[in-house]
Amino acid sequence: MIDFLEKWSFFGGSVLLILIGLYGVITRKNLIKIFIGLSLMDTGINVLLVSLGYVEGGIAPIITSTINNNSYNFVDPIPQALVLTSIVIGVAVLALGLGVIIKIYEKYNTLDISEIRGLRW
Amino acid sequence: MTLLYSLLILLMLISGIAALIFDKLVNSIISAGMVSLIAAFLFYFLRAPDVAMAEAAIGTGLSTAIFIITLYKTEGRGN
Amino acid sequence: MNFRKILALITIILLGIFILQAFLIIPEKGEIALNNFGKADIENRTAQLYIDKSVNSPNEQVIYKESKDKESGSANIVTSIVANYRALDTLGEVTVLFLAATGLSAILYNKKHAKSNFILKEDSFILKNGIKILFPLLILAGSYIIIYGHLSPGGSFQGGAVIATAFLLKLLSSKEYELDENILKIIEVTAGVSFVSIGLYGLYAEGSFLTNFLETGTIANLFSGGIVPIIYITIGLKVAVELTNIINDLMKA
Amino acid sequence: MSLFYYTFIPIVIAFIAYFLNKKIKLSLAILNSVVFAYLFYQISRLYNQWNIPHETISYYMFDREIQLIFQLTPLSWLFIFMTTGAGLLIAIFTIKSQQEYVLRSSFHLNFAILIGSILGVVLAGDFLTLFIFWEIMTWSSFFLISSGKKKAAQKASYRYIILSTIGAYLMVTALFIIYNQIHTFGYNQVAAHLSGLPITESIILIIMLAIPFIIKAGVFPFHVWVNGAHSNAPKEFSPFLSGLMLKVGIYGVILLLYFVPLYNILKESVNYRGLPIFNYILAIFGGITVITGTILAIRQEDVKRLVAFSSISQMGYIIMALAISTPLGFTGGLLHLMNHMIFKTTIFLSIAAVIYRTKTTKMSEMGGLIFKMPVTFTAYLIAIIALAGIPPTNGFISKWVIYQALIDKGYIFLSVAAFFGSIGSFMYVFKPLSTIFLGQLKPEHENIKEVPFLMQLPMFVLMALILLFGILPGLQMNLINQISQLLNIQPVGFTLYSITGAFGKWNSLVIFSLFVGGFLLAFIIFISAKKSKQVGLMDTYTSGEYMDDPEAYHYAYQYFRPFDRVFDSFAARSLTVIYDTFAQNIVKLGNLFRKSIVTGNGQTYAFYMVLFIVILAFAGWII
Amino acid sequence: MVNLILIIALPLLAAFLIPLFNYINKKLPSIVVFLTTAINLLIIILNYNQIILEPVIIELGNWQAPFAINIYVGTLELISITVISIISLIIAFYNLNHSNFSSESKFHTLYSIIIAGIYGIVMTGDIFNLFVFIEITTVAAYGLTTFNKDKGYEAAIKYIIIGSISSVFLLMAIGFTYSAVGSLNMAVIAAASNLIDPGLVRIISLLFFVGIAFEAGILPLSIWVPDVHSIAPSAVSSTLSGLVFLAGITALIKIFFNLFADPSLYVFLMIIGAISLIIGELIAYQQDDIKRMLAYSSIAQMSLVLTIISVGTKYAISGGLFQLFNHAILKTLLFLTAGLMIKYAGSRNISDLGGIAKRIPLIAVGFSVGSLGILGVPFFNGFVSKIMIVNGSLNAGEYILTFLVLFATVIEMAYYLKVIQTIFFGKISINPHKIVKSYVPIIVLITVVFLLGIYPELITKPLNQATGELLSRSDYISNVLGGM
Repeated sequence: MIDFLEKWSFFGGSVLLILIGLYGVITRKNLIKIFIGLSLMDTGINVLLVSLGYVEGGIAPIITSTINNNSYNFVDPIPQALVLTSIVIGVAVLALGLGVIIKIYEKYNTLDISEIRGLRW
Repeated sequence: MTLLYSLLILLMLISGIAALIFDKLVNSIISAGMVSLIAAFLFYFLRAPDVAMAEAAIGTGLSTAIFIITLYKTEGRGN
Repeated sequence: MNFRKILALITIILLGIFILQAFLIIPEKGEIALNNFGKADIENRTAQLYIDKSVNSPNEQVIYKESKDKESGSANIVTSIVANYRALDTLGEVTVLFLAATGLSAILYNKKHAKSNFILKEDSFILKNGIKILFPLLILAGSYIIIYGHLSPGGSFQGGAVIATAFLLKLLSSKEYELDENILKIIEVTAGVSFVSIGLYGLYAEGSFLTNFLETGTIANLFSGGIVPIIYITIGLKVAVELTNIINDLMKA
Repeated sequence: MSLFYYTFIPIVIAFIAYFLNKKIKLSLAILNSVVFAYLFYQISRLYNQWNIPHETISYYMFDREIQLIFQLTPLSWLFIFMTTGAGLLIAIFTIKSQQEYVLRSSFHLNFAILIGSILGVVLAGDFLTLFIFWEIMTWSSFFLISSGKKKAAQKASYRYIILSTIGAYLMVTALFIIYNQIHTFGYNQVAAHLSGLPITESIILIIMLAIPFIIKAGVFPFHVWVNGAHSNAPKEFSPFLSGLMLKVGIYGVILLLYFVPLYNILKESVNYRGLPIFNYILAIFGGITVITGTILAIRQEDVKRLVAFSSISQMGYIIMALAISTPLGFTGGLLHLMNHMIFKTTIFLSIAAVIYRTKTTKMSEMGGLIFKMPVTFTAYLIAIIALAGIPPTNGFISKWVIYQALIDKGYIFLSVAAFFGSIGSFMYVFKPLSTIFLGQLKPEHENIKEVPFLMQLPMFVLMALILLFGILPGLQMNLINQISQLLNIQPVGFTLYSITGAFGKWNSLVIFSLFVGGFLLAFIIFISAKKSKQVGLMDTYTSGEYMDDPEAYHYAYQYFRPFDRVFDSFAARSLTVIYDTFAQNIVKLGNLFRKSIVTGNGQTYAFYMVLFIVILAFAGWII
Repeated sequence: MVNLILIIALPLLAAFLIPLFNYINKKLPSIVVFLTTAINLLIIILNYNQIILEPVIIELGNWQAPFAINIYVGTLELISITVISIISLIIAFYNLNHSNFSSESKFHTLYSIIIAGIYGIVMTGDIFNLFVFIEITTVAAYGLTTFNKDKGYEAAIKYIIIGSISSVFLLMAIGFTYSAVGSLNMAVIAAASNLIDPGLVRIISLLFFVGIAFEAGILPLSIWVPDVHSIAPSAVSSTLSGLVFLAGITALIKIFFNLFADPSLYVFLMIIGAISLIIGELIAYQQDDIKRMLAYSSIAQMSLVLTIISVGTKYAISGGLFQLFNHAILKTLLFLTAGLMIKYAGSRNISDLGGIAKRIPLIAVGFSVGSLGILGVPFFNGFVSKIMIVNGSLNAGEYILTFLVLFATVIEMAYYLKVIQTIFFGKISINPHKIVKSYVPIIVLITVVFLLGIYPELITKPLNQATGELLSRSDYISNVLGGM
């Protein structure tokens, strides 16, 4: 049980979070909820990436007075760098999308995506 | 320790689902912020302090704030 | 729970099966697959070279406060990756942030120069003064996080976000408060341009874009890491300004 | 002058002029006439110089240079001669006739491109060159047709271009299937390769190669575009369309039947009554074309449509004659090809002249123009005499040879079709004659004058040609026998004014003198007879009823109604319907997709993404 | 030899500086962007002769090739960036006097950055960097879409939703790849790709396909395309349709020919492309909005390119690539002229453009040149590529594919000719809503079209070389990894 959890909690959990977000995106009608779903997906993929670089009993990749040389087994720093990038990109896209949502609300006076269907066919 | 992680992740998933099924948008925004706060803890446990700080500052702080502002600008304008 | 929700659920579950089976693949001998949780073999990854700071130079031990002139000699390895080894990604990321801010201000353009009509319920005395005290502390904390980004956890994004949060609180606290957009613009331009021009100077001096052309100094000293802290400061300013812009625009929308 | 200059000179000059004529006011029609006259002169000097070497332009296409070959043979000489001649005449005709015309400059640009591309098609020495210029020809003619004034012109040109393109794509597919095996497009190599292939493959390839030509020639299953295009094209272009564009299709058929000797390829294949099955089917189609064209022509109320259908039936004659591939048939086919070009151009030109004055194409809105436009009338008269195949015109001779060829081989159906066609042609050509020129003059046409001289000139020339070739067919036979030698067909005996058929010898001189005598006699009688009383066309007695549709009472309206009634069921079952339903079903399919897929809801689109991944994942991508 | 990273760095620098320029003069930003694109073209021309000889690897920050980000410029990338620079120069020129938006300087900022992003997508040799550049391009495109204040937001929201989802999948693919191979460099992954478990390779490649193909105009992933392309300003539509699609297809080619060259996947790509081709053409026939029709036609063309390239033989690939570049040129021409006609007539419907050719002949001629080029009329550039496509697919024995392609072309012809007949021969029903004139870009583009149509060797010779490089991965790997 424990080792199953140990093996699967991070991978399975992050993938499930992505799926939950995706489900929200394709079922919720409210635009803000759709964007909440998108941010959930972003969080999930970030957790997944970082956990892919984790090492048993590893330590944070920072050389300090206690961890004073590079011979310790650090966790993989590259996914962390990637995740930093993806977090910022995520918030940027989120801000842009929310700005668009505000304008859409001004124009259509609703946030129900199924009613915003000017462009079809 | 593993149990703690698992519980945290479970909590994260639950609040994620809650964020989608709440009726009042404020609650769902708050619980979305909850999700990313727990994610920040998870990052910390994954020995990624930089990411943890970033997630806490950006994901939890700013994203939630932006959401709240947007909500206020749109449907929350009344109340 | 109507039909399309059930359909969506089924599809999502199938998708989950599809993704999760990637972790279930047991590599036969000689083949490689995803690493199990906690079993990432750093030795065979590029990361090891970054940890040892031995991409170009021979592999020798890196010791706290002793070893000098290592390549990209910042104690925080993530920082050295973000600001030095993979600096182009960071440039692109800052660009995305810049894009978002620009696009947002273009989207909300017609409402520009309007006052922030984002009013809290009660413009309370406690909140106002609390933030008056909190504001400089937050700015200080953010600056610290940015400046010590190459030594300690945290860095430009986190610090920039903290500074932006400070301005957010300020904006929340009182509706008289106005951000001077010209100053924001000037900081924005200087930060971005200096980032790119540091890279271009590297191209001019060392013949390659974003080269670490400074002395990297001793590991874990404040003045170490060559261009890493400089780049980090520029990025921090940029991130702070962009996030503040975003919040400002959204509030004035 | 090098051979490919013939194709590029008109195109280049036309382009330059087109872009300059905004600045300097020059009439493109005059320019075109000058250019065509020059080309005509040059080409006439090329006669008998069959040993001009091939010329090649290299065109870097895949990973290698591909040589575009130009060559001159008697056959291609005949076609470029006809093309530039007709182009010259029509350009002269156009100088005056296009005063009121809107897109004048683009008309001349396209016309010059068309002439150049036709020269390219017939001068081409390999299939790729032929295909390239074929495409250019199709496109320029498409723009010419759709520049017609009526709205229907666009629909017609639409049908035309779609059909031609389908044909062209079949052709290019076949070409590249062959090319990937032998890496060349040359006629002879392709022919050799085809004769080497197993019989079914070669037949399929040959059919794919032949269909574009058959479409252009307007033969039976693909004749649907012809009438619309002819009747709605600008009145100056219809003569060229009928006189030459159809003939270019025939050129392709000749190319396949004789130059790439299908006969040899298919000789050991399934034969039917001594003919390879391909030729036989082609001939049958020709026969059907004759009958269809005739029947449909008789029913028409619009003069241009009528003549268009008559062109279809005449094309049927030529195809029949060529398909049976006997020396006599070949000769008759080529003769009729030239003659039909001459008299059909005349007919369309005279009709264009009438339209130029009366501004209508409905026969029942004209009448009695004989004394107003005598030259036009004469031209039309002589032309229809030729079309109906009455001596002493050239039309008779070619038809005579064709009859001989058909009867000689004893093809009952084809002969019947041929005779039916000529009987029918009597009927349908008499209808416009009597309704446009004879009868009483319409009141609104009181002050109509004859067309200006520049428009009469081409008609005069063509009339002269009709009679000349009617009396001295030897002039044509000379060239035709050279072509026969080139394609090693045993030539037909002839003198200057006589042709040796299967059942005897035709001496046109005697007949001509007889006819002149008879004509004089009839004329004297006509003069001496007393005139009949003339009543207005429209003062019909309806016993006080209100006449809501006076046209219905015009005697030209449904002229051959009894005859039509016989064939009503036939005419109703038109191929056009089939083609159109096919197109409409495709459109319906697209509409279904549009309505069902593009819902305009962003969420659905997101769901498509997930569904796409899942389907791919479990459709075997990851297995 | 000028370092090619400049063509990415300079537009970014210009973009960062534009707020400053905007203070000095309102017209300055457009001029600056125009100059930047011109300098980029100059840089590429300076490098051309050397890169055509051997591929160039630019190591950023002087870090050894496979260990940090590097930029790989082979022949395919060279041709792509050349075409991109020419077209972006033309569009920048067009922007000089056709970009009067409420916030003009921001438009030029976004435009300059999207050009940099497109260059990055084409040239980068690192998968995460590819992700970053794709994000740059898409976010810039989100912003540019909203410059139409009428319906832009609605189009943008769909674009943003789909883009974010696919970016998540792309990140997942990158993470899996890194976790398996331990490096982000394309060459290393390519070298290790036959060691990876085949099942995992399939999963990763599918995720990559989903993450990139939404930018490459393949249905159903690119179903946002008609909305965005028809709504955005016409300069933007031509950029998105001409250049972003070009970059996306180039990235797909890199993934499926360099990284995971698994021939058994090509049949899937072929089927996807064929279905998307037919559906795109059929829907495009239905449209009355001219820009929407063009957008669907772009989808169809991209699917055609994908289908033909996934045939995987030498002739087919070079034909498909040629069609790709032709499409970039022609669609730019088409969208620019269509936008001008819409401005003039004040209506987006084809039926309202009747007889517009008599009023603005050059623009109408430009539009018809573009359409005839796409339909493959001889001596237009589309002709040679269409012939090459037919030859390639027949050479590989794909008779059904040939039939589908030609059938699609017939449908395409049907709807393009509808427009041409309307604008040339339709009856005049237009009162000038807004006088437009733009001569230089249209004339230049027409010239390019005929130049490539009459001298195809200008591009087909390098294309054959590029095809050769694509089909030999080992050279690519050894070029980047050097001695390793």
